[in-house]
Amino acid sequence: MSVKEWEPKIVAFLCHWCSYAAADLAGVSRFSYPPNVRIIRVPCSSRVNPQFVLRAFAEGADGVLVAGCHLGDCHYVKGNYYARRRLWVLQRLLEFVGMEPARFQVHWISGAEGAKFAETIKEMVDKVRILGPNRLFQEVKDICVG
Amino acid sequence: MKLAYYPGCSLKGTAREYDLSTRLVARHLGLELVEIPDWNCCGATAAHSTSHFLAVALPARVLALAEDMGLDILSPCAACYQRLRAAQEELKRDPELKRQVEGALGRTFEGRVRVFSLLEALAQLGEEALAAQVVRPLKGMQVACYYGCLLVRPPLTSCDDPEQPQLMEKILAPTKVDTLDWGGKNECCGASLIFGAREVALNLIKNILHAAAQVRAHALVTACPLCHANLDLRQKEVNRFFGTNFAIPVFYLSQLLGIAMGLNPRDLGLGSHFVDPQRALRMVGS
Amino acid sequence: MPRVGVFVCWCGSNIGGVLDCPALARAAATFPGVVYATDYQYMCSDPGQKLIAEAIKEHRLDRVVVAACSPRLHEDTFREVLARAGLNPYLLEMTNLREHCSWVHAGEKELAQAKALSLIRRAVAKALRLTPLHPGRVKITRRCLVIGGGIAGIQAALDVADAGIEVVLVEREPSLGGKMVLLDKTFPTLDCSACISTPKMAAVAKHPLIRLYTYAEVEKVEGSLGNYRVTIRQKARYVDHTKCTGCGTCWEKCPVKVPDELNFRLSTRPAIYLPFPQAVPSKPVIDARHCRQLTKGKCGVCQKVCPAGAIDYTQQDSLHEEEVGAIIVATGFDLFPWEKAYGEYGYGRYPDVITGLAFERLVNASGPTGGRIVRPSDGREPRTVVFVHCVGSRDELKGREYCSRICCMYTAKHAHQVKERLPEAKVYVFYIDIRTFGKGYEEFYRRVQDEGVIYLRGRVSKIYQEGDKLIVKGADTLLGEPVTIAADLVVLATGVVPARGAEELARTLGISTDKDGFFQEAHPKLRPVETHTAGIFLAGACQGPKDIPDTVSQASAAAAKAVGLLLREEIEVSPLVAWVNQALCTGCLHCQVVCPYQAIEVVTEGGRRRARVKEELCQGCGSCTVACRPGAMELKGFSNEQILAEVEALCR
Amino acid sequence: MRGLTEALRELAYRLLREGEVELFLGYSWGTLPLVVRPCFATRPEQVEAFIFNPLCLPNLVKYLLRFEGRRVAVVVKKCELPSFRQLLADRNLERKKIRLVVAPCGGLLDPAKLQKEFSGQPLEFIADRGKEYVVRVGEEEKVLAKQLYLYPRCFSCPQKDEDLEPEDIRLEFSTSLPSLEVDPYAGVSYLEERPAEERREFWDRVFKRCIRCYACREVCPACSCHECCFDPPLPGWQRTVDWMSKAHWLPEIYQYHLTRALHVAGRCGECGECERVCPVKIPLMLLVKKLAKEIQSLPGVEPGILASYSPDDPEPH
Amino acid sequence: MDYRVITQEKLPLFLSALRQSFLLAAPVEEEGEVYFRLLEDPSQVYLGPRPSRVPPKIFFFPPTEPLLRYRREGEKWEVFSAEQDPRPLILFGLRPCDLQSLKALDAVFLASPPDPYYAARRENTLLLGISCPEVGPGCFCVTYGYSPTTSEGADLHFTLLGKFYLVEVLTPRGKKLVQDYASFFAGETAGALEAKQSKEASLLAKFVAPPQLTGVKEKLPSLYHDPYWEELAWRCLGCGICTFLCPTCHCFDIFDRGEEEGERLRCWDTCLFKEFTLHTSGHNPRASLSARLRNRFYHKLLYHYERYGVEGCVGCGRCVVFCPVNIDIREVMVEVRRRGSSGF
Repeated sequence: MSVKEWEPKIVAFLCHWCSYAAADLAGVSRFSYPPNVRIIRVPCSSRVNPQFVLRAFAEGADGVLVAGCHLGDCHYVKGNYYARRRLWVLQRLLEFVGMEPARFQVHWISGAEGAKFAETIKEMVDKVRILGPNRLFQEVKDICVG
Repeated sequence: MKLAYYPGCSLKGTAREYDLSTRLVARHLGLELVEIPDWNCCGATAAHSTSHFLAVALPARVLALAEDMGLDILSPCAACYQRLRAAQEELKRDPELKRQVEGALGRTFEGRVRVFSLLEALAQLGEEALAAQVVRPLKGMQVACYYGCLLVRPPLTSCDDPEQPQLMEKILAPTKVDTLDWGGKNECCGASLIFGAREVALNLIKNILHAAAQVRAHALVTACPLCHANLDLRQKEVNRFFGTNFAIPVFYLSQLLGIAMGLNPRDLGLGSHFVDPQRALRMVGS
Repeated sequence: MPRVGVFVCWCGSNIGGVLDCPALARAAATFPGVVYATDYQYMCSDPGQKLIAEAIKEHRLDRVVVAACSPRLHEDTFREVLARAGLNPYLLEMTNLREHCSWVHAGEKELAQAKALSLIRRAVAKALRLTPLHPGRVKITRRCLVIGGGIAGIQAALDVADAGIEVVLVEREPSLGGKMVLLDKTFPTLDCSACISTPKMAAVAKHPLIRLYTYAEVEKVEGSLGNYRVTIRQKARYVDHTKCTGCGTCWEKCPVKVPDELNFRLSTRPAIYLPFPQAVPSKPVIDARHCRQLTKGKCGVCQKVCPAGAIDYTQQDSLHEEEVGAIIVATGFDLFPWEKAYGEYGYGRYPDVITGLAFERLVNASGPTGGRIVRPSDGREPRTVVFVHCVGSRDELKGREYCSRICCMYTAKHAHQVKERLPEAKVYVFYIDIRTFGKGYEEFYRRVQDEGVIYLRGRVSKIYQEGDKLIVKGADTLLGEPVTIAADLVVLATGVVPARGAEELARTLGISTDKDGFFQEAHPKLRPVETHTAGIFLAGACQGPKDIPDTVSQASAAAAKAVGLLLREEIEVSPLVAWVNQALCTGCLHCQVVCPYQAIEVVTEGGRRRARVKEELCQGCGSCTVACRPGAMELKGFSNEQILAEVEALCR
Repeated sequence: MRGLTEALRELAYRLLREGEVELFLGYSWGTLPLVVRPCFATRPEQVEAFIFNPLCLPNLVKYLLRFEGRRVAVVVKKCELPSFRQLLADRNLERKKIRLVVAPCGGLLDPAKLQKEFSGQPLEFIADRGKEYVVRVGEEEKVLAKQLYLYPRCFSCPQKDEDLEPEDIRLEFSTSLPSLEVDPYAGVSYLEERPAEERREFWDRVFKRCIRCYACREVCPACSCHECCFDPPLPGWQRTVDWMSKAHWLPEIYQYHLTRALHVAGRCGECGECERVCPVKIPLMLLVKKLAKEIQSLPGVEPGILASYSPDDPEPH
Repeated sequence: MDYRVITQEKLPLFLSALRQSFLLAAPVEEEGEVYFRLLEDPSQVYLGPRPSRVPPKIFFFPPTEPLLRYRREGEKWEVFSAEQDPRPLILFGLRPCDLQSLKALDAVFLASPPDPYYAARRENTLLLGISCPEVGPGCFCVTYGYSPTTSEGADLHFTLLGKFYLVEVLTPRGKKLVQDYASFFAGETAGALEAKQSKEASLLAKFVAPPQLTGVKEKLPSLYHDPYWEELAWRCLGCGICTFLCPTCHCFDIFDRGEEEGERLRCWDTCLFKEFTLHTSGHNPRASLSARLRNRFYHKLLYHYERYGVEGCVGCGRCVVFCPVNIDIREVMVEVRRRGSSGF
């Protein structure tokens, strides 16, 4: 695939109660944003296993977004607090192995924040577009493994 | 017990009797005091109100000197005590400040030395040790223990409960004096306001004397040179200003303890009071 | 291989105007597992639904993907379609072409088309891995436990019982009534507290559907939503209440006099006693700590004088088991222990510095002074009374950070009562802010000010005794001046804290407490009377400081919730819950740590510890699935396999 | 050392003979120079193989899982106690069946450093003399300063053996670990300060070597799952989605090592066995230490970062 | 057989010249350890005593081999064959044991019908062997009847003798190479063969009690139910080091990646992993680690020979040296000879 054809591929895990609703609201309000994002609905941001994020990168995602309710507003009381810690640690790890921070983002977006959702996607797509394809997890297959 | 003795400037000047009586009482109680060689200003008042850095660096040097001696510090003066403790706390909380202070001192130190007020040092000896030395119980004498502010505030550097301090009462219990429950314990003595806002200070002093008189105190006991100066030296001035006639002698804690221990009143510096303590002492046959 | 049907909706021009729906359907038809794909103008319309149902039958579909609008909108609609067509409703997967695609990418049709296809691919990938799910059903024991016999517990018990449901009410003290019955008047209406609460107490006692345990505590709670087994410890009363007539001979003759805690030691009571005259039950208990017979073995007066022979010194605590389907917790509050924190107010050494609740007893006609406001120290009427607000409340240094909500109003009431009884008395109130949020509250406060009560905005820094006066030093921050008042009586508006033992009860029940020790509601706004544990509800001040109207409202709300639950024969619980793959579980129980609903229990088989999900309690958040390192914990409807398949489908 | 070995054998003999334990788990010489290996004795006559010396590198605690439910005595060094406690908690092992034998360790001798220094010459370990090791190089006995040949793990020796049960045994031997001021996160900080591109190249290079032999996982006491999520529960052709494919390509290797780092984060006892066993020398402890360093700033991580939180946690970006 | 010599100085120049027309891989040092790498700079070639950690089988039997790619178009599946790098490869620095190991692999992959992927890679690769400068602690090649200087299997074989290498030209392909790059070589080999022989003798003298093969194959069957395997497995971690680092191990697993579009991959597998023989039914004939470990030794020492008539172990010693818990196949052989009985 040549660089020209390349479009950033962003996988977004959105919690059912807030951020998925925000994406719905963005739609209802016709706030347009780039079509590079693909949404996976989860009940709560705490359902997002860091391994899903790693898997998405390994399968070819150029960016991953996790969004949940604002802290304190979690439908399941404290799920997003768990998510916050888990994903913060994952971010530290990914940066340590050389991934650009913009590729993996975590945001708290309430069901009333359709505009914020659209804005978040816009910014993320712009940033990832500048970074180019995710090389960290997509190294060419080398004959000299081992 | 052996402690590094930090007299500070007051005890070398206006509060000489506090120094004398503290050393004397300590000797009789088997508390060995070694004066810190080459000690310097504690950083109170002038430094404290003009340079935060100096207000920490000065006491830090004293702490470092004591650390070299390998001894904990006894600081009878309440102002010195407060500066030393405050510096300790600040250095503990702020490593950057500690670095700067160490730079200024040209040396490092750990800051593990503990700082005791006279109250803590005496209380640590325990009631029994004190009682063993009491030969002239002061039964019948009613005293109001006055703590002022620096020994008990702020809570972080306090040597006792800031609202209801009890250490002096505990220390004096073996002397059989009657320690009164009164409301002036930790009121403000006016401190150095006496120089800038005389009337305000005199009013504050009056309030304390009034509260002591209300509970029929024969005497006040204090452990702070500044409080002592205001309450004793300014008592006549208060009387003139407000038309009152207070005559409440003000003892240093070490003096009253010394008397009960049968020590020579002259050696305890009792001759230098402005309000004659003799009447109070005669009342209990001392 | 499952047989998937894909149904692409145009939503009129909402989707159809941007995306080429027939092309999407054609492309989807080639996806693995897809045996049928079509498009239609309005999938949610009757003909649309019919189309799906018929396709299910005609093409023997066993998985359905509807590519339309948000599942938040129509998931239920299409699940019903599946059910009508004889398919398990959970074999539906929706994908959101409208909100997440056509409406937001109208300007980039080509890319939008590609995205839509990718979204359908995701849905198909997930659909292939859907399994039929069946909502769980739990039979309900139609009885309710109410813990606490204060006004909240009384109200809740009566409401539930009046709905025809049996209630077990457990009160720790010898009598019902709680704190309210100690009060004299209630603000702002000034009606007599006892007059309005004692009839309710009596109503509880004679209600045929309420089983009352007083002087008893909840010791153990097992089971879960709909079926709790509760063990209640009935403390020994040493009086056989089945024989006792409540004649009163015993307590008149008892030779012991102990300070009466209920009256804040302002008076005394005998060792065999009725807490107060209107107590329910109106039968006495023996205070074992003070009874001479029980402590020293000699006296026995009460036994001798009892005409009914009801005194039994050998009585022991007994345990009772009750089965209930729901639990209402109404354990109320205690006063902040100011004597331990406030040295500046004398640590409780001054007899004339009292709490607001002690003042209630002083001013109460049935209290120790018959309602005369006097100084506890010498019995004289005070001429100057100072009230101090926020003692232990709004004080993060010495007390609690929160506002206790009731103190402003009860102090205003007290100030009014002083003015009413002792019109000559000077009354000062030190306050930080006045909070009069209730109906008629601000008016009442105004009225009290008009009566001559002086409100000073500032805190009191010190109270000490001087002669027979209490010197109150404070500040008037509005004038910027220090204030000193020589008072005869000082009343501290002491804050509210959870009742003693609340933490322990929380553990017994498996509910959580907030940082201040109050029971935690399930949601601060939307589920204020529920807990995170299904079937356990909260009423009154145990959840947070509350005045009487709020307490009673919440009690009725909790009762309504409980009744709503208990009137059902059985309840359906969502099948989208966690489950444990027993082969993979290591028994580390990290899932239990993260579960906000206490839905994980431990099972031990063959010496190996494993986790198990109580499906009726699980709410399906999935936090446990991530805490589980071996991947033993799964969430139905959002399984690891399903989500990984979605990830793969989207990344292709 | 000799005395210690004897004491160890006597202890093992007594415990096995008196039936106090069914199995004694310790060390014996291996078949290669300077190599010590785990050794298992079930009968008193087998104890003669046991030794203890500064070459006893392996952490034996994970073997306890193989003998769950049986009465086992296991030789441990102080540095392995954290991993033991974690294993105990994770797998709910019956503590009373486990008899810890805490060996007095004055620092392990790193055979790699020795071999590098004296490459090609026959080497034999002679004794631990407090501040020095005595080693025979060729025909000659050499006294070596400990701090130069210390095993990496020993630079952060906890030197504590708290929380032992009364039945546990502390063996006595006079030795000492030189006091060393070492920043445990020096390697992490170094890498952190490199540009992202350089970090990526570094990890690409070392991960490319990974052969997915899973030795790091198999040896790790914090990897105590019955079934690892990377071990597919079904034969290959039946599977459609996995946590990770079996391909030995970089994305999978990143995924594997990062997941493992997350799984042991906050639970790792830092025994360093993963790094020791790795046949292609991947610096795995760097990942573990990186997370340990980050986790230090988090309030309260019991029982692990996946199952804990604090309202004061830092915000992700 | 033909012989040449090349001086130590000229060897890097020769390798540089080869790089113009071939992909060239050789052992290099990476973070202090030795691995085969595509060579950027011929001066980096590692010629020291240590063998490569990972055996050169990766060039013929890579850890992941894409077999084919597929795509579904409607009802039709399109299949594309996987591409291999068409450039010819030269492997320089193969040890005698590495060369021997190819015999074992050839027997598996080239037996009729041959595996096209392996065959193509073999065909496309020239093997340049080198005699070992030292005998390592885990080495036991002599057990299998060859020595650290045996050149069998190479196209060219290099043996360092003082300041020059004796080059044995063993195959026509080797011969062509020597002819194409004749300027690097000299024909004068006087005394070199004798020097090589004496070098071989001195190296052989360094083996201390290598294990004996006699009786191992015969006695193994009698030990199948011996508790020895159980006790040996107590120590075994169950990792894949010994198999993945073994130059003759060749087990693999095949699976498809992607549903409508994707690739079919062949990946290394190891008999020590528990899902290795997991059946669809859930049954696992080698459920216990001891059964798996026993299988590994039976395979190395018996089954491979029984099946192909070629030894399944070449005595390279990688499994001995890199086993984290010192499970030593030499010790196993000794133990088998001690415990077992032949014929029953």
